[in-house]
Amino acid sequence: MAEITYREALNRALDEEMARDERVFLIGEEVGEYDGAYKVSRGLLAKYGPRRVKDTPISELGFTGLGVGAAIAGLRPVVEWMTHNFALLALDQVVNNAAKLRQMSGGQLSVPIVFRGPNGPAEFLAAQHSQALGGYWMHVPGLKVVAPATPADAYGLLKSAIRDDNPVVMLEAELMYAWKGEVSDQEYTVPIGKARVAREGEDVTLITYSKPIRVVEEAADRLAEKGVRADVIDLRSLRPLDEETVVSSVWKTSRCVVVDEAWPMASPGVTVANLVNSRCFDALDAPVELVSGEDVPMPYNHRLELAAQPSVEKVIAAVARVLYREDL
Amino acid sequence: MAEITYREALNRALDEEMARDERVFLIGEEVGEYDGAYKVSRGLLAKYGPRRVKDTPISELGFTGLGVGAAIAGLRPVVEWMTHNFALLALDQVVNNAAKLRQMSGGQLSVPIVFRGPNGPAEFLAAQHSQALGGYWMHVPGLKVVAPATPADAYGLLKSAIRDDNPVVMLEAELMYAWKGEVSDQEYTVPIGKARVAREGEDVTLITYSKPIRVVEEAADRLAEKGVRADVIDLRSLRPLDEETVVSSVWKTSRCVVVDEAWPMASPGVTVANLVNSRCFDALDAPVELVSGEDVPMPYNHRLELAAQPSVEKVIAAVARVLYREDL
Amino acid sequence: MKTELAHYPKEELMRMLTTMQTIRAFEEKAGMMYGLRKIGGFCHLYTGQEAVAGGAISALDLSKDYVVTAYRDHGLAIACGMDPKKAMAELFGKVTGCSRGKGGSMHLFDVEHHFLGGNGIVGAQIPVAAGVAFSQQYRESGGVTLCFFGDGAFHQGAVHETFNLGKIWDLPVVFIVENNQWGMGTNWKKVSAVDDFSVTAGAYGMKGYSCDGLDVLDVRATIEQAVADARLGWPSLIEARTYRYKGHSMSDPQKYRTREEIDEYRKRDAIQSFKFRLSEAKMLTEKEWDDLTRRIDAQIEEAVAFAEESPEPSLEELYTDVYA
Amino acid sequence: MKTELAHYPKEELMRMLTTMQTIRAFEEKAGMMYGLRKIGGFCHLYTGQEAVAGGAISALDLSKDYVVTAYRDHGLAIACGMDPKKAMAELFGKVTGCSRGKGGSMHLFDVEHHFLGGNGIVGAQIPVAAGVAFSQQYRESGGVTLCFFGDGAFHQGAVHETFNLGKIWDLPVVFIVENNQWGMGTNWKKVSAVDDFSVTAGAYGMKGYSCDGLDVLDVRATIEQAVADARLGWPSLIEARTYRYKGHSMSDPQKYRTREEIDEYRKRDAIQSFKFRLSEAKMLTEKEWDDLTRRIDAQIEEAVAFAEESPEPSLEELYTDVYA
Ligand SMILES: Cc1ncc(C[n+]2csc(CCOP(=O)(O)OP(=O)(O)O)c2C)c(N)n1
Ligand SMILES: Cc1ncc(C[n+]2csc(CCOP(=O)(O)OP(=O)(O)O)c2C)c(N)n1
Ligand SMILES: [Mg+2]
Ligand SMILES: [Mg+2]
Repeated sequence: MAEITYREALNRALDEEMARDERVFLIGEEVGEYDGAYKVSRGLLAKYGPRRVKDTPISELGFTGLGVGAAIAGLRPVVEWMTHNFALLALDQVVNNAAKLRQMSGGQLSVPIVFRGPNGPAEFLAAQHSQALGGYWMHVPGLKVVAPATPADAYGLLKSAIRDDNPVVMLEAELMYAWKGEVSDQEYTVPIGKARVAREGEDVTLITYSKPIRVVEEAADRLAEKGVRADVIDLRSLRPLDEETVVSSVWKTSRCVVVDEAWPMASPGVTVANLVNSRCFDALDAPVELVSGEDVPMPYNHRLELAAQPSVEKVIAAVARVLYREDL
Repeated sequence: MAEITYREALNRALDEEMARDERVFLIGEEVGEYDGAYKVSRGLLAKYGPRRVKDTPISELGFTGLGVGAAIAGLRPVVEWMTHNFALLALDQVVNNAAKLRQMSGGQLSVPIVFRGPNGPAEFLAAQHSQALGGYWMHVPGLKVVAPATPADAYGLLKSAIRDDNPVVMLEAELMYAWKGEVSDQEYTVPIGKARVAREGEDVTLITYSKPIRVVEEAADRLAEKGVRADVIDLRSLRPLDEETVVSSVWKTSRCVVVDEAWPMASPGVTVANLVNSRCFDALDAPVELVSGEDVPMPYNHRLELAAQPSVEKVIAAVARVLYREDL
Repeated sequence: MKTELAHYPKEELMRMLTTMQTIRAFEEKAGMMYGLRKIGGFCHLYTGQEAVAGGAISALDLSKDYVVTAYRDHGLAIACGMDPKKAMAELFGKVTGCSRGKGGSMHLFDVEHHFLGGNGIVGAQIPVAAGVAFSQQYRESGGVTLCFFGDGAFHQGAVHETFNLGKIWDLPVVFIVENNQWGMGTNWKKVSAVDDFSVTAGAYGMKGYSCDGLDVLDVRATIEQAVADARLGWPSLIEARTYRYKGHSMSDPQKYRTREEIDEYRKRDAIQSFKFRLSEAKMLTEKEWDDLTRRIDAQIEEAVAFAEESPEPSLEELYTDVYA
Repeated sequence: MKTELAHYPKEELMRMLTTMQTIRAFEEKAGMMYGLRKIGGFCHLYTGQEAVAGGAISALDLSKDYVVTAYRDHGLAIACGMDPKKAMAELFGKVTGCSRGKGGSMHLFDVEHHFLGGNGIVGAQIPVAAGVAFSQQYRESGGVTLCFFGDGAFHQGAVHETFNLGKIWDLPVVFIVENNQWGMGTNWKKVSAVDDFSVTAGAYGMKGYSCDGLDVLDVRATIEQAVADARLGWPSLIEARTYRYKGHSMSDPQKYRTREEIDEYRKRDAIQSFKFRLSEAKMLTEKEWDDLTRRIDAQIEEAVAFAEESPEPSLEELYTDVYA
C-alpha cells in the first residue's frame, strides 16, 4: 500500500495495461513528448515508443474518430482529450459512432475504447475552459461513464475501462491530479457501475461524484461536529448508475442532498436527484436538494468563479433545509 | 384564422420576419434552391434572393460558426440544421461561442441568432438519425430553447426567437411539419418561457413538449373516457422553463406524468420530473412518472422503433401507477 | 486514358461485370420494394455509380484490406461480397439482415467480408477509416483501407483533419471521393472552391488522382496504383467522377436537375459500355450476358424472397446489441 | 524580399514601432504580474510575435475593418487600440477590465475598436471571423476581417470548412496563420503534412502568401495586398513565420525546445531589428527611442496601477451579462 497521487494512479493503470495488452495504445494532444498536458502519461513515450504513444495534431474530431476506427479494427485505444471542453468538437464521433456502431451493426462490431481527460472547472479559466460536461456522455445509451474521485478508484476504474469491450468515457479533473491517496501495490480493478460508500451515517445522504467529493466530505465533517451524521456516496459511475446503493442509503436516512458541479438542467445531478425523489418517495422526509454549479457560464474573476461552484457552505445549507433545521 | 400546417406556420414566420427586418437571413443546407430538405423555406429564395437565403456546403461547424460571427457583427441569422443529429458537429460553436460570447465579453457582444431544425425520431431512420437532443441545449446557460408543438406556437415562437437578442435553439420535428392547426391571420408572437395549458383537468398532470403532445392528448382522451381528467401542459420552452405553470398544476392534481421522447438520463424529461418531485413534494400523492424514450440507440426495424418511443399505452400505464389504479 | 482490356485476365473482367450488374439488379429491386413499402426511411441507391465499386473493390485483397463508406452503401457492400440476401433482409428490417434489422439501408456492415459500413453522418466515416488503417499499420497486417465519401462530404472538417493525420502517420489508406456531382440537391460546383478535388491532395503532400468513375477499368487501374502506394505508407486522394441516376434518396423529387442531364449520363452507362467493350473484344457473347443477367436476377429474386420470409426481430431485441 | 522603409511615411513607421514596443512592455509586465499572482489561469504572452500584430493591424482601416483571434490575444488587442488599462484590469479580473473581469487573459474584446476576441477553443474563431466578414459583405460596409490563428490550429476541421466558405462566397476575409512554430509543446513540422502553410491556399482556389513574421514591414506589405484583394471579394491565406519567446502559457516548463533555439530567434528580434533599420536610415535617434520606451513604460505602469486599484466585480455580477 503506497500513497500516490491521482495522476500517478492513472499513469500506473495506463502503464500496466499497455504492458499487459499489446493492443492498448494512447493517443491525444501532447501525450508523448510533452508527457501529457497534465503529465498523466509521464514516461510512457519513453517506455513504449511512438508506435503506442501517439502525439496528435489539434484535431479532436479526427483523432477521436480515428480511435473509434482503430477500436472496431482490433485495437484498444485510450484517447486523451486535453480537456472535456475540447471534446465537444469530437462529440459526434462519440455519440454517433462509438456509442452506436455495435447496435447499428447488429452486434457485429465492438468498440473497446476509452475517452478520458479532465472535466469541470479548475481555476481562473473562464467560460470556455470550465465546464462539467458529464451529462453529455451520461445521456447516451451505448456509452459507459466513470468518474473516479480517489487515486484508488482512478487506478481501478481506468483498468476496468480499458478492459471493457464498450466505449467508456472517464471524467477526471485538473485539480484532482495532485490529490493523494492509498493505492494497493497489488493489481486490482474497480467494477464499473458500483458506487462507493465513502462514509456511513444515519441522518442524511450526501451524493456526489468526481471533484466535489472533497467539498462533500468537508461538509460531512462539519456536520458531524454538530451531531449530524451523513452517509456519503461517491457514485464513481454515472452510466450505469448504481441505483441500489443510492436508494438503500436514502431509505435509511430519509434525507438527501445531491452535489454536482455541472449546471442544474439536464445534468447528472438532476438525474440522481430525481431517482431519489422517485424511488424513495415514501421514505423521504424532505424533497431532495440539488447543489449544482450555478446556471451561468463560468466567470474568470476568482471570487465569482468560486461563487459559481458548489461549496461547503452551500452543501450545509442544503442539509439544513432537508433536516428542517436552522441551527446548522 | 386559417388552418395551416406547422411547416407553413414556420415559413410564414420566416417570411414575415425577413420582410420586417433586413438583417434577418436564412442559412443552411438545401434551404434555397431545394426549398429546404423539409420544405420549411419554400419560396424564400425566390422572394429574397441568394443574398438572404444561403445554401451552404455540408459544413455544419463552419456555417454555424459563421452564423455566430454574423450575429455578433450586426445581423440576425436563422441557421437551419437539416436535423439536430447533424448539429452535434456544430455543438462547440453553440455551447462555446453562441452561449458564451456575451458573458465572456462582459456584455459587449450580443448574439441574436436562431438555430432550428427537426429533432427526435421520424420513421425508419435508425440510430444516427433518430435522436431527441434537446437536453444538450437545455443544459447550457446563455441559450434559450423552444419546442413548439402546434402550428400556432411554431409561428409565434419562431418570431419571438428571431427578435430575441439571445441565441435561441428551436426543436421542430419531421413528423410535425404536416400537422395542421389554426393560426391567426393577425401577426402575433408567443413569449419564450411560457408553457401552454393544452387542456384542464383535476386528476393528473401530463407534461410534455414537442411531438409527444399528440401521444399525450390521445392518452388524455382515452383517460377521459374512463373518467380521469388530465391537465395537459405543453412546455413550449425548455429554457427558461415555466416552473410556475408546472408547479401550480401539480399542486392542483397531486399526480404527474412527464412524457419526453429523449433518453431518460440527463434529459429534459428528468429535469422536469425532478422539478415536480421537489417543488410539489407536499402535494404529490405518488412519485412523478417519467415516460421517456427507451434507453437504447434507435433501431431501424419499425416495430422496435415504435417500441422505443413513448406511446399512448405507456402514458396510460404511467397514469395508472400514479393513480394507484389497475383498471386503466 | 483507356486502360486496355488485355491488361486483365478474362475472369477478372467477368468478375467486375458481374459485380456491377449484381449491384444494378439489387438496386432496381430495392427501389421497387421501397415503392411497395417493404423498405422505409432513407434509401440511397447506387445506380449509375457501379463502376466505382466494381473497379475499386476488385483491386483489393479482402483477406486483409478493409472498406468503409457512408449511407449509400449497398453497392460497396455487395462488391465486398455481402450476400444480397442479408443486404435485402436488412433493408426489410428483418432479423436475418446483416445488422439484424437494426441498421437498415444506411447501416450495412459485414465484418466477415471486411466491409465496415454504412455511416449516416456525412463525413463521419472518414476518421473512422483512418483508424482502421491505423490498426492495419499497428498490427503490421499489410492491409489497406479504402475510404469512400461523396462530393458533398468533401467540405466537412473531418476531411481536412483526416487527410493530415493520414499523411503525417503514413497510414495505408486511400481516400476516394465518389463525385456523383450532387450532394442531395446541391450541385458540387456550387459549394466547392475548386473544380477538381484531386488537386486538394497537394495541400497534404499526398498524390492526387482523377479517374473516370464511369469506366470500371480506369477506376480499377487507378485504385490499384493507389493501393500499391498505400501499402508503402503513402496515402492518396482519388476523385472518381461518376453520376447517380436516381434521386438522392427514394423520396427526392429531383427538381434540381434536368431529365436531359440524366439521359446524357445514361448514354455513357458504365455497365453498358463495359459490356460493349467486352463484346467488341469478343470476350462476351450475348448469350453469356443473358445467362449472367438471368443468374443475377434469380439471385436477387431469391434475396427478396428470403427477406420477405424472414422474421422481424422480437421485441426483446430492443435492448440487445447495445452493450457488449 | 525587404520592403523599403521609404515606402511609408515616418509617422506610420513610428506607429508600428510604438505598437510593437507597447505590446512588448505590456507582456513583460503581465508576465511579472503573473509571477506575483495578480493574474491567474492561462496567460499566453505574445512576446516575440509583435511584428505580426504591429504590421498587420497598421494595414487596416478600423473604422470598418475587424480583427478576430484566439486566446493569445493581448498583442492584437493593443494593436487595435485597446487601452492597456482595460487589458491589464481584465487580466487582473477587475470589473474595469474590457470584459468586466469575466473573460480574463484569453477573452479580451473591444467592440469599440473592432477587436472581436479572444477565443479559447483552438480554431473556433475561424468560422466566427468568416461570419463577421459575411456581415461586412451583407451590409456592404466595405470592411475586411482579419482572422488570426496558430500553426497548431491549422489542423482543425474548422479551417477547411471556413476556407471553402470564404472562397465560394467571396468573403472579405484574410486568413493569417501566425506560425510561431509551436503549438503548445508540439513543433509544427511534426504534425503538419506540409512545410509551408501558404501552399494550402491552392486547395481552395485562394492566393497564398508567406511573409517574414519577424519583419514588420514585410507583414505590413503582405497584409496590405491581401486586404486590398479581400475588399474585392478575394480571400487569401497568409503564413507569417514568427516565434514566441515565452512558454506556451505562463505555466509551461518548455522542455520541448532548447535555450539555443530561443536565443537564435532573439538575435533576430523584430523590434530590435526594426529599430536598427530606422536608426541606420537616420529616422530614429537613441534619444527618441529612449523617450518612446519611457513613455510606454509609464503607460504600462499606469495600467498596472489602474488594474491594482480597480474593484472586483460584485457577487451579483455572477448572473449578469448572461442574457441580453
Ligand atoms: C453531417 C450531416 N449533414 C447532413 C446530412 C444530410 N445528408 C445526407 S446525405 C447528404 C448529401 C451528401 O452528398 P454526397 O456526400 O455527395 O453523397 P451522395 O449522397 O451523393 O452519395 C446530406 C446533406 C447528414 N446525413 N449528415
Ligand atoms: C479545441 C482545443 N483543443 C486544445 C486546446 C488546448 N490548447 C490551447 S492552445 C494549444 C496550442 C495551440 O497552438 P497554436 O494554434 O500554434 O497557437 P499558439 O499557442 O502558438 O499561439 C492547445 C493544444 C484548446 N484550447 N482548444
Ligand atoms: Mg454526391
Ligand atoms: Mg503556435
